[in-house]
Amino acid sequence: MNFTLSDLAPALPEVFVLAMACGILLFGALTRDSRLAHVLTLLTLLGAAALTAFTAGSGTSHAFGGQFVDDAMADVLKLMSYFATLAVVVYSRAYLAERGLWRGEFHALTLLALLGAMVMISANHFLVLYVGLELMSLSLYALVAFQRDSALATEAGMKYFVLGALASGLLLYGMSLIYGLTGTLELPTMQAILRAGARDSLLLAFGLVFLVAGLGFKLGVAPFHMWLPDIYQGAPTAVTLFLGSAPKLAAFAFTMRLLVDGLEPAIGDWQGMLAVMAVLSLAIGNLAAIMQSNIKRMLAYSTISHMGFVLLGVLTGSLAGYSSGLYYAIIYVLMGVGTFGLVVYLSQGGFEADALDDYKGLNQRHPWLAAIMAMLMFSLAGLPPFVGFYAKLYVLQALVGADWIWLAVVAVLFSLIGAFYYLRVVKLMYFDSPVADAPVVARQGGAQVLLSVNGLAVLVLGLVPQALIALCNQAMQLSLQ
Amino acid sequence: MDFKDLVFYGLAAILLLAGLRVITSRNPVHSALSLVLAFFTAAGLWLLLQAEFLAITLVLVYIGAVMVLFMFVVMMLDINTEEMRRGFWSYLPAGLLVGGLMVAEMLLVLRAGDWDLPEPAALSAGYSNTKALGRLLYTEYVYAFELAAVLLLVAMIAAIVLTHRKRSGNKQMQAGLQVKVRREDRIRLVNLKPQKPETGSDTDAGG
Amino acid sequence: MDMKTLYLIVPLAPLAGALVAGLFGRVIGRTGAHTVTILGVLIAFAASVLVFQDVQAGNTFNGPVYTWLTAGDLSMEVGFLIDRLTVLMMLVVSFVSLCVHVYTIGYMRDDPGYQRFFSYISLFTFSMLMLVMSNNFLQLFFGWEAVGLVSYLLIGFWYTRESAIYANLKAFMVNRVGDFGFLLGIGLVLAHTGSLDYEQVFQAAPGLANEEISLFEGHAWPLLAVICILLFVGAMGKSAQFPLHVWLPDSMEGPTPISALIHAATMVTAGIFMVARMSPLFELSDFALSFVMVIGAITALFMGFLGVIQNDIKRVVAYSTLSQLGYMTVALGASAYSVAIFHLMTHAFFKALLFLAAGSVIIGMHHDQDIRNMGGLRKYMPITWITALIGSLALIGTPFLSGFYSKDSILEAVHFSNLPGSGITWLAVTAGVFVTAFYSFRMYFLVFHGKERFRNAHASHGHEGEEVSHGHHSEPRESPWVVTLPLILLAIPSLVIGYLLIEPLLYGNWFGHAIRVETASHPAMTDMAQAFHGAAAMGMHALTTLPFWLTLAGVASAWYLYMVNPALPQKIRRRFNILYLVLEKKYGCDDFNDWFFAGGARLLGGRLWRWGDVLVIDGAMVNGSARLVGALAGMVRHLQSGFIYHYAFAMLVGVLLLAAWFVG
Amino acid sequence: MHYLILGSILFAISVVGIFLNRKNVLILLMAIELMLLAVNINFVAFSAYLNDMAGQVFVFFILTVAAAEAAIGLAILVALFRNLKSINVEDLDGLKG
Amino acid sequence: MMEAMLSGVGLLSLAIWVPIVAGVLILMTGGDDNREGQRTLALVGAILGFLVTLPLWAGFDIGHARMQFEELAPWVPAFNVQYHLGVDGISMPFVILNSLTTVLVVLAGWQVIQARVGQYMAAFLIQSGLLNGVFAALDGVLFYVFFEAMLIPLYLIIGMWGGPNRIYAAIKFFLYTLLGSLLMLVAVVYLFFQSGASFEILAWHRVPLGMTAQVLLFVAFFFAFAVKVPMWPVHTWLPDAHVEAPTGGSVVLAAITLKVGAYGFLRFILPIVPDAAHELTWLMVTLSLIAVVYIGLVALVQNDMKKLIAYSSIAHMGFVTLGFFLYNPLGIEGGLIQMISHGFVSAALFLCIGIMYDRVHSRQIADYGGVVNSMPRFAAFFMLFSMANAGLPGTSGFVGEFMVVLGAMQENFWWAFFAATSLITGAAYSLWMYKRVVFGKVAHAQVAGMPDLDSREFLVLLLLALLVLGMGLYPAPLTEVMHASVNNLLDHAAQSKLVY
Repeated sequence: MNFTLSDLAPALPEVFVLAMACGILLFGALTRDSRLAHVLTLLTLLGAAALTAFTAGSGTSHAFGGQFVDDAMADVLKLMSYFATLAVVVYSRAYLAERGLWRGEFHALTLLALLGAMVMISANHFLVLYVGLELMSLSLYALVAFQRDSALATEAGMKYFVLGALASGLLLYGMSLIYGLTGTLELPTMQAILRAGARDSLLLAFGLVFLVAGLGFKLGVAPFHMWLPDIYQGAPTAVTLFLGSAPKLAAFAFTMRLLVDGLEPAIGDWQGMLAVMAVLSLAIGNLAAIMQSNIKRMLAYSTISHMGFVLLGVLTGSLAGYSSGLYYAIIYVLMGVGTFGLVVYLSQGGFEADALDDYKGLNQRHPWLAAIMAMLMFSLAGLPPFVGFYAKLYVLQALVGADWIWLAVVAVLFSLIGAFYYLRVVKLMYFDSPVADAPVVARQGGAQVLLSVNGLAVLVLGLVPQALIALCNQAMQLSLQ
Repeated sequence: MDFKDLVFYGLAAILLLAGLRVITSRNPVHSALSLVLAFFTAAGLWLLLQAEFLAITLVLVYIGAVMVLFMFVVMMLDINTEEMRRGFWSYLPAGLLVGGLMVAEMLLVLRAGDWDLPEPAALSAGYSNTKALGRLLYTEYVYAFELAAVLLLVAMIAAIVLTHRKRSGNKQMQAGLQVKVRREDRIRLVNLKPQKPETGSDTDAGG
Repeated sequence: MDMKTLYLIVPLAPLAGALVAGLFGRVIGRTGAHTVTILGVLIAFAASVLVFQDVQAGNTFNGPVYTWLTAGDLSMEVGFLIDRLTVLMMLVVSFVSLCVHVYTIGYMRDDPGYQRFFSYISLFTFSMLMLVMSNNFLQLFFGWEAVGLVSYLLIGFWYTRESAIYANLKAFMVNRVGDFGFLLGIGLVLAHTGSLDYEQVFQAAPGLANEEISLFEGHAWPLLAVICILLFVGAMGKSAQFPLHVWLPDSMEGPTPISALIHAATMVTAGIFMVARMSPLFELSDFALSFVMVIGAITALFMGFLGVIQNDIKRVVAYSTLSQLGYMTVALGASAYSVAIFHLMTHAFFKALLFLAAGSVIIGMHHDQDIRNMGGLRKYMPITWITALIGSLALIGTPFLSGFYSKDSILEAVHFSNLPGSGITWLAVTAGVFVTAFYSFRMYFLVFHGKERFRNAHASHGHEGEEVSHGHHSEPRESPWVVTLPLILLAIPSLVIGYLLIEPLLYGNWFGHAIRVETASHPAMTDMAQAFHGAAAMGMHALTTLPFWLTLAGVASAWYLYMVNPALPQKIRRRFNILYLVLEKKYGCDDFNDWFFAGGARLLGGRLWRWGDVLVIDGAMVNGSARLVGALAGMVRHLQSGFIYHYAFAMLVGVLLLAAWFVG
Repeated sequence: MHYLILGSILFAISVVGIFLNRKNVLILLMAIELMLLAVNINFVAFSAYLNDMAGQVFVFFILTVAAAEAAIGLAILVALFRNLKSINVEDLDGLKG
Repeated sequence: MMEAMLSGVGLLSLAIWVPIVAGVLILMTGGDDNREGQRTLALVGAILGFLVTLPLWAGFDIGHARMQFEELAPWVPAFNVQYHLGVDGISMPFVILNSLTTVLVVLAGWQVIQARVGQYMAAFLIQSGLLNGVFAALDGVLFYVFFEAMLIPLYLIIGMWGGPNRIYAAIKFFLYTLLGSLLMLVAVVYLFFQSGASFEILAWHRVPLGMTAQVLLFVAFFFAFAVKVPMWPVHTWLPDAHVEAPTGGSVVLAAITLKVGAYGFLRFILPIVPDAAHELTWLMVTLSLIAVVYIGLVALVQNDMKKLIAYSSIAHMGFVTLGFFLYNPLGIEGGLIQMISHGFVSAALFLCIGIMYDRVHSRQIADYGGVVNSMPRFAAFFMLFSMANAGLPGTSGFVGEFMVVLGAMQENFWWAFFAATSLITGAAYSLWMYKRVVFGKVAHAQVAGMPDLDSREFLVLLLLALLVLGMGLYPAPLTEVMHASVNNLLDHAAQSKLVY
């Protein structure tokens, strides 16, 4: 079994990203010119986007003996990942520079983490999935601890690492059991085998528990969520920003690949597990977020609840459910990147704008940023006409369509609690007077423009949501064929 | 019960004991050494399963590299072991409960499991585990293999980024500069005009 | 001119006057204001006369002006019903109103709210005319409440006076209680007849005679009795019948002209008019009629008692009004609707006269209203004196004067009535005759005869220092002609109208179909008709009857007590202190209302608010759930201890539980 | 079959280890290594019984990844120790709530 | 292309988007250095927004119950959500009422608001557009979008320009109402599936539903709308919101947003779940009557004028819901009339209180007394509106109450009895407040110095006064507009969905 160069074509974006990452590392070692690394990173992302877009729409293609799959869902997720990463890089430039972290290594690690995410998105095989996961995770561990003289950052890195390793262990144990049960590591084959014959469902469920635990960790859903608030808070905000972008999309892909591409016949088993995790996430995420005084931490909890929503979509096991999950994940990343981007943007001159009180009276200090933040908050709360509403609507629709009405009711009730803390941010920005009157300095490098685009996208996609919804729907449909 | 079974049970017993030692030992160094023992026995077990290459790798990579790294860190970081062990026994019931439950559950499931596993087929004489593995790695699994390489690269970068630092107080010899040095750089000749001493306070300066 | 236009002119002319005076009062000035409003009322009066002639000629009208709204099959309209009952009311209203308008020029001369006042009384005239001309319940209710509104505005005309604004609120509220019943009555009418139009309702009414309504489980009541009593509750409010009479004495806080117009002559009689108008309904329910009669009797007698002890000149007249309204109500209960209307009319004249005379006295006394400070005024205010005497004589029922004919007819009607309760009613109203005579002449003597107490009274009466400077030392003088002219104008009908009209109105079937009496079951009117032999004969005959002697006795006792032996009242008062206190407290009605209804409502409202809204709903439910969420959040947050091993436990326990749940 | 039970017991031991050694991060890491070993035993056993090399390949990668992981983990540990002068888990509570 | 788009823009779209666009434009003019321009722009936007709604009245065909001025365009085909607008006799008056109120609100905030003028005006204009959207939407999701989106500007208005306790009030308001609407969202999605993948509200009117489903849907919709109305016992957000909101906010809140809830009852509950609605009529009637009686008494003891009017709003809205659940034309049209009238009257009363507040900076009744001495013109207007609030015939306040009481009497004597108590309580709280505030001697020095209405205030109040009187004297044009739609609604409500 040999592979030819044409086999490589679907994986061109991956190859490109890897090559560029190595290049940046090399240049970084030679010149120590961060600006070059920055520009190169941006070019990499744009180039990868071009490459992906180039191959998109040509239907599902495989590479590396079927271990790599490039389907419509992968294209959508990858494109979104590029853009999210692009935003991350642009937003965090000044922040990193002020802390002496704006170095080639950061860019390289970011790109490598992205590569890991891409590998996961396109994985069609347990092993590839695992390696991609670890590639991403290891890069992220390093990034979280990147600010190595910060006690909080290293503490976060340590926690992330220990728990991540534990999660890997659980995941692998699950994989080993399922491997033993089906005798294969290839996802499509696995699905075919499971579909063909009744395997021991008990064992399957047992393996699934471990598998689901592993991916629950990656998604950050309860009860495997506990790392998330600490890491979001402790990591440098620029890294937190990144954590909420491509890795979330990869985690979604991970879920889809494992549970749907590989183990869809076992839906009866994992559906219930996801339901439990989703409800717990909604409860814990929304409740704990109320009490926070640190915005990063608050948003971390909010992430947990949003991931619960994603699971709600997936667990329906229907096309609508999967695409709603995809849509939700994309929208969440859009909002998350915007929100954390704003936090990064406001963290100026060595000051960390991570306390909620730092947002008091933002409307008086900088109305436009406050408006962006407000739109993002309303969107996160799921209020129309912002795009977050459609994400929720889509998931609810999938739930009700699959007769999970009680889950839909639980979901909306917890979003009510969620609305409270989003509103509180708006309250701080609009109703309170500013504590510090330091003017907000305009950042260079297009951060403000991109931030504006990001904020407006939340509104515009809410006013004309059709395109993106249809895209997700179509992508999912094509991928599931 | 044939010889292979005997070996299996022996090794398994050692493995489990070593595992227990890892988690119960007072001293991290002992734990690490027990872990090494566990790896050794595991390698033995894998030999039983005719996975020679992996067994060797386990010994070489794990024991040779990873565990050494562990030992290094354990030694390097001066840890107050006594303080670390406080409360150990009070956690035991909870730990045993969870562990016991887990074992019970696993045994239940695994024993009840309908494993459709044949006995390992007899291998042909010319079979080389290493060769078979290698063939797979470079053909079917080349993608993952390449990725693993990237992974190692990440590990390198990370380790360097996180731990390598230029100490500001350090004095280093810079060989290149030493070689490149020229006479003019070493000595600066200054023309000093003869001066009369003025007030008393000024005379001390300058020297 | 088209008759319909003429009908429209009647109410709209005063309305136009009111609008002009009200909205552009500052522009047109005082003269402009009274000119335009008097003109409006004059037009209304003239038009009423024309209408009267038309109706005399036998024409009636019943039709809509415009459709107010439609809902489902129901069409609510604004329209006129012009028949003899209506036209009589139109004449009375516009005539008395005209007199009051003229009178006001003098009475309110110095008041800063001159234009406003004219605007209000014209507006009132409009409302009252709308009320009486209505051909349906909707418009009736409209006028009903509109007159209430104007009454409210006028009682509180001097809005800086605490007592005035208390009185107007009270008047409005008590009237609202009446309206509450009235509205329910209208609702029942609509619900069971499907229409609000008088004509249709009256046609449908006989069909309802045997229907019953079950308001409480297991108690079925005759439907019509319920309807009638509910409607009558409205009348009780407007016509100040016990126990909804409490507002009327207080309403004397308003300027005197409106006491004459609204609280004596017109508005308070709206209830009487309404019941007469509804006679086709009331005739079908003996129970309701009995109820009406007894309420009237109570009012007639007990309000008269209260008049005896009042010292405020206007309050005496006010209680007398209450008492007289009771008489009218009694007449209604006795099915003698025409008698009630007859008394309404005569009363309108002589009571307006008395009020205006009282107003004239008040002007003369520089707005001191305490009769104890008066005395001997006949020398100083001759015209007022004469007219007041005429009014008082008419009121007490001196034979041949107007009040005599109407009041005696009422007594007779009760006498002939065979409804339950008519016996006791007869006793009450007959006793009332004595009381009426007594308090009327008590006032008359104290004001116009005896010592001239006004010279040394300044220290004792209630005015505050601010007004002392303003001419108190001068002697009372006769009022200007604009004041006395209306007195004279009103004195004439007070003298003669009873004599002239009793025969056609009561026995000549003048009202025709406007009033329906079931003669078979309520024979009072027919019996009276048999006993009636002309007005003169009736007057002569009266000299031999009990009421006449009671009247005489009343006048005589007043003369004795207040002219001959002025110390005696004090002694009596001391002797019967408890009785006096009861009267002083007005039987405790006001206190009871203040304590039970006003206080009770506020107490209940406060409790509901503090316990219901603030404590239970907001405190326990709303903020409670917020607190619950907060507490839960605190607990959840506490789980996040910061220790890696806790996190790891959570994961492992999670796995364990998931496994336990889904495997097995 | 027996290998599976061995693996599961080993897995359980590592879990208990996590429960018992709450304070020392290093021993936590060793327990996780133990867990990975359990997984590896599973894979190798399955590979042998299924007569499928894929399991062994997987183990190969797990070993690789674990090595890389250990490197990073220990690097973070060192960085942490430099900041806190401790690797006691209970000192790692700057982030909580 | 451009031309096609322009010609495709309907009146309703204009009614929605003109104010919103104006609001966005104002936001783009920047901060407070441009106040005059922002105000003018706001007024122009509001008036334009009002003008475009007038043809709705003029061109309305009262002869049939079908939707008019319909606009239909695909919006989110993936969910089968359509941009479907249209009005019938029930919703059309509210579009106009809302647009008119916006003009008043802009005028009312002209001088009072000095901080962040642009944002203030923009919030109201955007709010206005969204509210028009609520009344015009014929698609379930579109309705929901407008229904919830309007919370945002109001939240900001209360929180930014409100009184001292504004934050509590704003958040309470928001969460309270959100609680209701979120359940409705589930219901909307459920109906989508029951109706064969359609979000058409009118299609839902014909969807057969079992009793359990109906009751559950009823509960979901009930929460959404009852909170908005607000019905007892989910009313407590309203007094707080009113008290803390700036005058304009109170006006919009009382005049329009409350109506949205009541409107929802007519558009959703009665026709979509008729059997459940019939089954639960006792509940609705009981709650409505509690609102009338209980809240009437509670209003009586309030010391804060705004709170008093807020409670009176709840009581008045009790009439509306009572009317709706009588299932006769008198009741429903009475309820609708009451809604519109309450829009005028409560708006006027809040404006009146605002006018006093601007001068004295207190809403406590005890801080006033004898206002008529210094502000006679104002006192006259205030009197009119207080009387209208008390339901005096000749004012608009009477019409609806009268109709509802008469309608209630056709169903049950005691319903009418308790409803009619508002005749007493309404007068009591309105006039007692009026007495204490306006009548009497001048009680405080600052009251003596209150200047009478300026021409802008006068104009606003005059307009409202004319509307109140006009509606009271000749309400027929309004009911004529409603007849066809109300009858159609009654047909729907009368038809059981269980037997399909």
